[in-house]
Amino acid sequence: GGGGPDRDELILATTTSTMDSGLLDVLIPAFEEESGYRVTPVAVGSGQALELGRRGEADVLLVHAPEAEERFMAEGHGVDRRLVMHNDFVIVGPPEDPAGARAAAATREVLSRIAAAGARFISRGDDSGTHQLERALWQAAGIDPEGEAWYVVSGQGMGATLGVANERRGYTLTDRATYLALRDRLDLEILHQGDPVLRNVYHVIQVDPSKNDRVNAEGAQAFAEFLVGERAQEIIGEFGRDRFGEPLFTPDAGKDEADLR
Amino acid sequence: MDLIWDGLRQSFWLLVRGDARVYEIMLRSLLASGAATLLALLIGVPAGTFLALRRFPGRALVLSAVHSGMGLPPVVVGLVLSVLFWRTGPLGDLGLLYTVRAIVIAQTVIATPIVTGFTVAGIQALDPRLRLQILALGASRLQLLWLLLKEARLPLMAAVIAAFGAVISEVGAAIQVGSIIRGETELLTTATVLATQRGDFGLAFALSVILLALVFCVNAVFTLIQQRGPRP
Amino acid sequence: MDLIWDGLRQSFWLLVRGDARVYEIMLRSLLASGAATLLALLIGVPAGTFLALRRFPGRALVLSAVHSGMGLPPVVVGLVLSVLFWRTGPLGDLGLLYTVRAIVIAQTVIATPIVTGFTVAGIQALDPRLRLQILALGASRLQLLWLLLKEARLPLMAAVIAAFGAVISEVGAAIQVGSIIRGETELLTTATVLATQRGDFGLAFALSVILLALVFCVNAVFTLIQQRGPRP
Amino acid sequence: MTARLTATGLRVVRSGRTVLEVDRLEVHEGEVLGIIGPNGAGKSTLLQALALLERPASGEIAFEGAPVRGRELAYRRRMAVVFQDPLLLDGGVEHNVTLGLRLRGVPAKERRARARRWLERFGVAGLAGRHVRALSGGEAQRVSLARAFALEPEVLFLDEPFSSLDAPTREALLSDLDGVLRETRTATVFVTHDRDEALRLSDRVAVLMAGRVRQVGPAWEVFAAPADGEVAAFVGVETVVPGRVAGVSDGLARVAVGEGITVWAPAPPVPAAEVLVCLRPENVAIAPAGEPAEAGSVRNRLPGTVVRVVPAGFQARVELDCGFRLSALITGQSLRELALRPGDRVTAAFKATAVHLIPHAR
Amino acid sequence: MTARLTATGLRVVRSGRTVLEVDRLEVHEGEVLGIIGPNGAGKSTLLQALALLERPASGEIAFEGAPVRGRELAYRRRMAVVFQDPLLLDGGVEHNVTLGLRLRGVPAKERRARARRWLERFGVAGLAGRHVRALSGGEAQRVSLARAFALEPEVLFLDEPFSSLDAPTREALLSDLDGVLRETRTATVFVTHDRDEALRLSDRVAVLMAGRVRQVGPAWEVFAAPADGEVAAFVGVETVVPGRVAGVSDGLARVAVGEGITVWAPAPPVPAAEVLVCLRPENVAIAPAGEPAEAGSVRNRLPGTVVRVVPAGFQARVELDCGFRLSALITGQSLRELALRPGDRVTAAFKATAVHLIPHAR
Ligand SMILES: Nc1ncnc2c1ncn2[C@@H]1O[C@H](COP(=O)(O)OP(=O)(O)OP(=O)(O)O)[C@@H](O)[C@H]1O
Ligand SMILES: Nc1ncnc2c1ncn2[C@@H]1O[C@H](COP(=O)(O)OP(=O)(O)OP(=O)(O)O)[C@@H](O)[C@H]1O
Ligand SMILES: [Mg+2]
Ligand SMILES: [Mg+2]
Repeated sequence: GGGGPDRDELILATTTSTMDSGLLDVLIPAFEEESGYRVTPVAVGSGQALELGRRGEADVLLVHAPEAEERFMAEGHGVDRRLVMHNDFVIVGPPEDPAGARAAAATREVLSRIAAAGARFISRGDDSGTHQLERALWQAAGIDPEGEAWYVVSGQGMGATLGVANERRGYTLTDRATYLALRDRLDLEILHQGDPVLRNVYHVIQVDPSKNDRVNAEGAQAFAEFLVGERAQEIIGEFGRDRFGEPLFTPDAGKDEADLR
Repeated sequence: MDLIWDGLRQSFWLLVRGDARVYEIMLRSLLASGAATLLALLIGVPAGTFLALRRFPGRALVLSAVHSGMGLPPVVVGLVLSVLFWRTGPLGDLGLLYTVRAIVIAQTVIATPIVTGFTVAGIQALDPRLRLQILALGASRLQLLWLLLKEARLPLMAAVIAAFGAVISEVGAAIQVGSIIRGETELLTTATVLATQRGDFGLAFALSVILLALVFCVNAVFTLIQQRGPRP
Repeated sequence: MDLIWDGLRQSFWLLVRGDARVYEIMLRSLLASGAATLLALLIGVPAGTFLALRRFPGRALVLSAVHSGMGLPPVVVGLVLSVLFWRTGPLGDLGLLYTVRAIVIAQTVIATPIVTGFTVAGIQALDPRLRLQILALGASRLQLLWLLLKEARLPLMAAVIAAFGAVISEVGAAIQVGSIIRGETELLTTATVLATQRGDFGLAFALSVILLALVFCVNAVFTLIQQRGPRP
Repeated sequence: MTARLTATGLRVVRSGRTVLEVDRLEVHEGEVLGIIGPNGAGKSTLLQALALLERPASGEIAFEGAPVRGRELAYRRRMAVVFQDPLLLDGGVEHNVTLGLRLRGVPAKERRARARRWLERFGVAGLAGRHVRALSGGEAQRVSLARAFALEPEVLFLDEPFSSLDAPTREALLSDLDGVLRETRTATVFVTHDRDEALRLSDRVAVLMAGRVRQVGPAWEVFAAPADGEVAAFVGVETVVPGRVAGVSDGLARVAVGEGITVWAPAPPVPAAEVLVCLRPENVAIAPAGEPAEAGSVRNRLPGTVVRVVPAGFQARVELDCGFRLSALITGQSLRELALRPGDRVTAAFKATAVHLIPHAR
Repeated sequence: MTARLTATGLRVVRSGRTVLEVDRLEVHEGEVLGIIGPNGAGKSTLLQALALLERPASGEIAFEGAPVRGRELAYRRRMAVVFQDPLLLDGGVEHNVTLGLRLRGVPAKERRARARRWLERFGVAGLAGRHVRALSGGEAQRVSLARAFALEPEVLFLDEPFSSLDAPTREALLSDLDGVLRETRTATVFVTHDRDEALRLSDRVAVLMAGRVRQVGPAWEVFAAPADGEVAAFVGVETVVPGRVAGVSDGLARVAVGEGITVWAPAPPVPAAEVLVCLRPENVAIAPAGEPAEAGSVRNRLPGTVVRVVPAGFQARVELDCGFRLSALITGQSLRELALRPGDRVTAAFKATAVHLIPHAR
C-alpha cells in the first residue's frame, strides 16, 4: 500500500454464496496476513456487487455472473478479469419428480419438462449469480417463465430458497455446496447434474481506478493476484473436504476459459 | 445523492402511471400490517390492562418477558414460525408457509408485545383513583376497560403507531414465512429488498418512498385521533 | 422442533464453553445498540418534550413525521445511509461505511423516532398542572425536564425498552451499513442471518437464543427501574 | 325496616395496615349520615368500601338486606359517588355528566336533559361545552357534583363535596340539597370537615378515628354529648376538665371541679363518680364581673379572669381562668361592647343543660 | 417602601378568553393579602401569574421594584406555592418535601432537617417514608403545605390551603401560621372561600370577580363596607336594600327605606341621595317585640315579623320582614330562649355603625 491510511483498506464486493460457504472466512485472513491489507467483504447479490463496482464503491469483485461480468468489462468498469475457480450447480426437486427431470440428459430438457408439466420452480429472483445463470438456462431452453403461476420467486439466499422449494415441493437450481450443507434437513434430491452449462465460474475483477480517487488499485491488484496464486488456489482446492468429504470448489487459475464451457 | 432524486422521481411516476403491480403491493402491505396491528390490539390491550391492574406473583417476570418481546428479532420470529409451519413441522398441516396469512401471523407476534408493553405503561401511568371513579359511575368490567383506554389514549395511540410502523417496515420475518412470491406475498418492504439485491437502487428508493408516504398518511390519521380534543 | 431443542442445547454450550467469538459478538451487539439507544434518548427526549409542551403551527405535521419515523423500514435507513456514506457520497470522507459507528448511526436513526414519539405521549399524558408545580418548586428548565421525565417514567421506560429492542433485533440496516465483517461488525443478528443462509439452523437458533437471553436480561433491569416504587 | 345499606364487620387493609375496622354501620332511606373525623381516619376508605369500589379484607355489605357480593355492578348502578377530588375524565363537561347515564343505557335525549338540569342546579350550565382541563377548581367540583346527582341514585356518597365552593354557593347548595335529598328519599353518606355542614345536613353523625367508629348518633347529640374526651375535643368541645360528682338531685348533678368550684350539669345516665366536664364555647356567655350575665335558667355562674382573646372571624374566642381553663365564643359585637382585655374580671355563665358529663375512669 | 411584589396591567388570556385583568396589585413584606371571590373568578390564575408560573398576555411583575422579566427562575426560587390540589410528585413524602431545597442546592443534611421540622409542624412527620399515593386527602394537603413552608420563601402563595384539613388542625394552624408568617416577614397571598379564614389571616383582602379586582382594602373593611352590591352579597352582607338619604347630621345619615322606615347609618364619605343599605346578619340582634333588645348605643330598632328560621350549624339564620327583608344570625342558645317561629313579632336591633351605605345610581 501507500498513500493515506485508507490505502490499507480494501473493499471486496462478493456474492452471498462465497460468504455463506465460509470460503471467505479462510481466504481473507490468509490474504491479510500475507499482504498487510485489511479487507472489508461486502456480501450482496451479484447484481448489487457489480453495481457497487460500477459506482467505484468497491475495489475488487469476486462474482459469478459471466454475462453481466462481460458487460461490466465491456463498459470499461473493470481493468482486469481473471478466472479463479468454479463449483457446479445442480437441479434439485422432490424425490417423486413430477416433471420427470431425472430422465432428461440436458439441462435444457429438464427445464422444458418442468415448464411443460407446470411443476413448481423456485427462483431466487434476486439477480444473484445463481439467478442470472438460471435465467440464462431458461433462455437457452427457449422458455420465458416470468409471470407463470408455477414460477415462484423466493427473493432470498440459497439456503432459504431451498427451504421454499422443500415446502412448496418445487424444483430449484442450487449450488452444490449449499445443498450439501442442508441436505439432511431437506426432502429434496439431486435430479439433474453434470451438464457443463451448470458450471458456476468465479472471476475476480479489479475495478477501474480512474472512477474516483478512492479506488484502491494496488490493493485490488494484490488481492486478485493472491486469489490466482498458488497458496489461495490450494486453499480453494481443499475447502470443504473436511466437512463434506469432497471439496466444494475447483481451483481454475490459469486455465482457459473455454475449457470450462 | 442523485440516486435519491432518481428514486423520488421514479416513485412519482410509478404512482402516477398507476402501475397496477405497485398498487397491488401497496394494498397487500397495508392490509397485512393493518390486520396484524388489529390482532395485536385484540390480544395486547386486554393482556396489558390485566398486567397493569392486577398484582400477582411473577408479574415482574411476565412484564420482563413482554418487554423482551419488544426486542424479538423479526428474523428469529420468522425462523421459529418457519420451523413450526414447515410441512414436517407441528403446524405443517395448515399449509400456512409462504402465504400472506403466515406474514400476518408473524407480524402479529412482533406487534403484540409492543401493544402490550405500552398498554401496561399507559394504564399504570393513570391516576389509580380514576379506576374507582369510573367504577363508581356504574361501569361494567368492559366499560371500565374501554374508559381507561380512552384516558390512556396518548400513549396507546403511540403504541398503535409504533406497532404498525414496526410491522409494515419489517422484512426479516415476512421474507422468511412469506417469501416474495409475485402476486401472492410480495410486500413493499420485501420488494425493496429484492430491488436492492439486484442493484436496482432507483427502484428500491422508489418503493421506499411509496412505503414512507403510505406510513405517513396512515400515521397522520392516527396522530389526529391521538391529538384530538383541546389540551390547554 | 428438534431444531429448536438443538438450538437451545447449542446456545447453552456456546455460552458455557465460553466461546470467545460469541462473547465478543454479544458485547458488540450490546454496546452498539446501547449506544444507539443512548443517542436516541439524547435526541428524542428533549425533542419529544419540546413537541409535548409547545404549541406551534405545523406541530401536527411534525408529530406525524415523527410517528412515521417509527415505521421507517430499517432497509431504507440502511440504503439511504449507505448512499450517504459511500466513498463517493456526501459523507464519504468520514470513512464510516462498514464500521460499527455506521451501525450505531443507523440504529440511532431507527430508535430516535420511537423515543421521541413516546416522550411526546408520556409528557402529554401528565397532568399539565404538574409542570406548574415543578416550576413553583424552583426548577430550572433542565430540572423541569428531568422531573417531568421522572413523572412520565412508565411510558418512557417502555419507550427505551422498545427502542433498544428494535435496534438490537434489527438486521436490515446493520447489514447494509456494517456488512458482516468477522471481528469487526458482526452482530448477534447479522451472525444469525449468516448462519441461516448457510443453512446452519442450529447455530442460528443458538445465536437467537443468546440474543433473546441478552434482551431479556437488559429488559429485566429496565423493567425493575420502571416498576420501582410502591403503587397501590 | 331494613336499612338501605348495612355494613357488617368491615375491615380494609392497605399495604398491610388495617386502616378501617367497622363492626356495623347502617344508612337508611331518606337519611343523611355524616362522617367526621381527623385526617387519615379512614373516612374516604369507608366511603369507597360502602360504595362497593374496593373489596374489603373481610366483612359484608348488604343492600336492603341482601348481600351484594357477586352482584356489585347492579348495586353500584344504584349508587353515585362524589370523590374528594373531582376526578373528571378527559373530555368535555357534558360528556362527563352524561357518562354514568350512558353506561346505564339511558337514551341520549334523557341524558342531555338530565345533564342540563343538574349542571344548571350547580350553576355551571354555561360550561357544558368546556373541556374539563379548562375548569377552575370550584367549577370542577360542581361538575363532579352534577355528574353524581344526574344519576339520581338511591345511595349517594359525598366526600367533602363542598370544599372548593365559594361561600354563597355553598350556603345556597346546603339549603337546596337538604330538600332534594329528603324529597327523593336518597340515603346519603356525607364526609365533611366543616362542623356547620355536618350539623346542618346530617340526621346522624358518625365519628371515625383511626379507622374505628367512636360514636354514632343524632347529629346534635354527637356535638353536644361526645362519647369520650377525644371525640369531645374533635367536635369542638373546647373545655374538657375532669371533675367529681358530688351529688345528684332532680336529675341534676353537682360536680366539683378543681378547688371549690361547682358546676351543675344533667346527671349522666350511668352513675359515675369521676367525670369529664364538657362545655362548648358557643354555650358560654360572658358578662362584666358582678353584673347578671343573662336572665332565666342560667344555673352556672363562674367568676374568672380573661387570659386571652383570639379573634376568630366574626366571632372571638375568649379564654378564661375560672379555676380551670374555660373557653367561650362570643360575637364580634359582644366583644366590642365588653371591650375585653387580658386580666379583666368577668363572669362566665352557662346553663346546666349546656354541660355534658362523660363517665371517666382515672 | 417598595412592595415586595407589584403587578401592573396584568392580563391573562386562556383559550381566547381574558380570564384576568388586574390594573395594579401589591403585596408587602410581612403582609397577608387575602384573595376572595366566586368560583372561576380567576383567583388561581392570579396566583399563578404572580408566582411567575405563567407568562401573562400583558403586564409586568416587579419584585421589590425590579421587573422580573428574564430572571424568573431566580425570583421563583424566592417564592413558594401551595396549589389548590396537592400535586405531589411520584415518590415518597420526604422526597417531595426536600425536592425544592434540592433544586436550590441546599445540602442534604439541612434539607432533611427542614423537612422534618415542617412535616412535624403540619402533623405528618410519621408519614415521611410513605409513598404519596398512599396518603389520604388531608395528609396530602399537609405534605403540600410542608413542602412550601420548607422553602422558607420570601413570598408565599396559598391557594385554598386548608380546604381538606380537619377542623381542629385547621384551627390550630390558623393561629400558628399567623405567627410564623409575621415573624418571618413573609409576604403572603392567600386564596380562600372561608370568610372566617380570610378575616383571621389577612391584613388586606382583595375581592376578585370575573377576573377583575372589585375591592381591595383592610380585611374588616371589605367585610363591613363592601364597595358595591355584588361584593356585599358575596362577603355575606345578607341585607342589601335600596334607600334614600333623608338627611345627614353629626356624621350620621337618616336613610328612608321602603314605606316610612328609617335606618340610621354613618354618612357615606361621598354625599349621595340614592344608597344601598348593607347590613351583616351577625350584627343584628333580636328581642321579643316591645322588650328592649340590648342596652346602650343601639340606634336602630325596627319592629318586624319572623318569616323563616333556618338552623345553620351552631347558629340560626332568622329572616324578618321589617317592611323590607332583613336577615339576622343568632346563636343556637338565643334561638332556644326566644323560641322563634314564623309569624312571631319581634324587634330587630342594630347599631348605626353596623350599617354601611353604598352610593347607588338608580
Ligand atoms: N384553558 C382554559 N380555557 C378557557 N378558560 C379557562 C381555562 N382555564 C381556566 N379557565 C377559566 O378561567 C377562569 C379562572 O380560573 P381560576 O382557576 O383562576 O378560577 P378560581 O378563581 O381559582 O376559581 P376556584 O374558586 O373555582 O378555584 C375560570 O372561569 C375558568 O373557567
Ligand atoms: N396504600 C396505602 N398504604 C398504607 N396506608 C394507606 C394507603 N392508602 C391510604 N392509607 C392510609 O389509610 C388511612 C385512611 O385514609 P383515608 O383516605 O380513608 O382517610 P380520610 O379519613 O379520608 O382522611 P382525609 O380527611 O385526609 O381525607 C390514612 O391514614 C392513610 O394514610
Ligand atoms: Mg378523605
Ligand atoms: Mg382556584
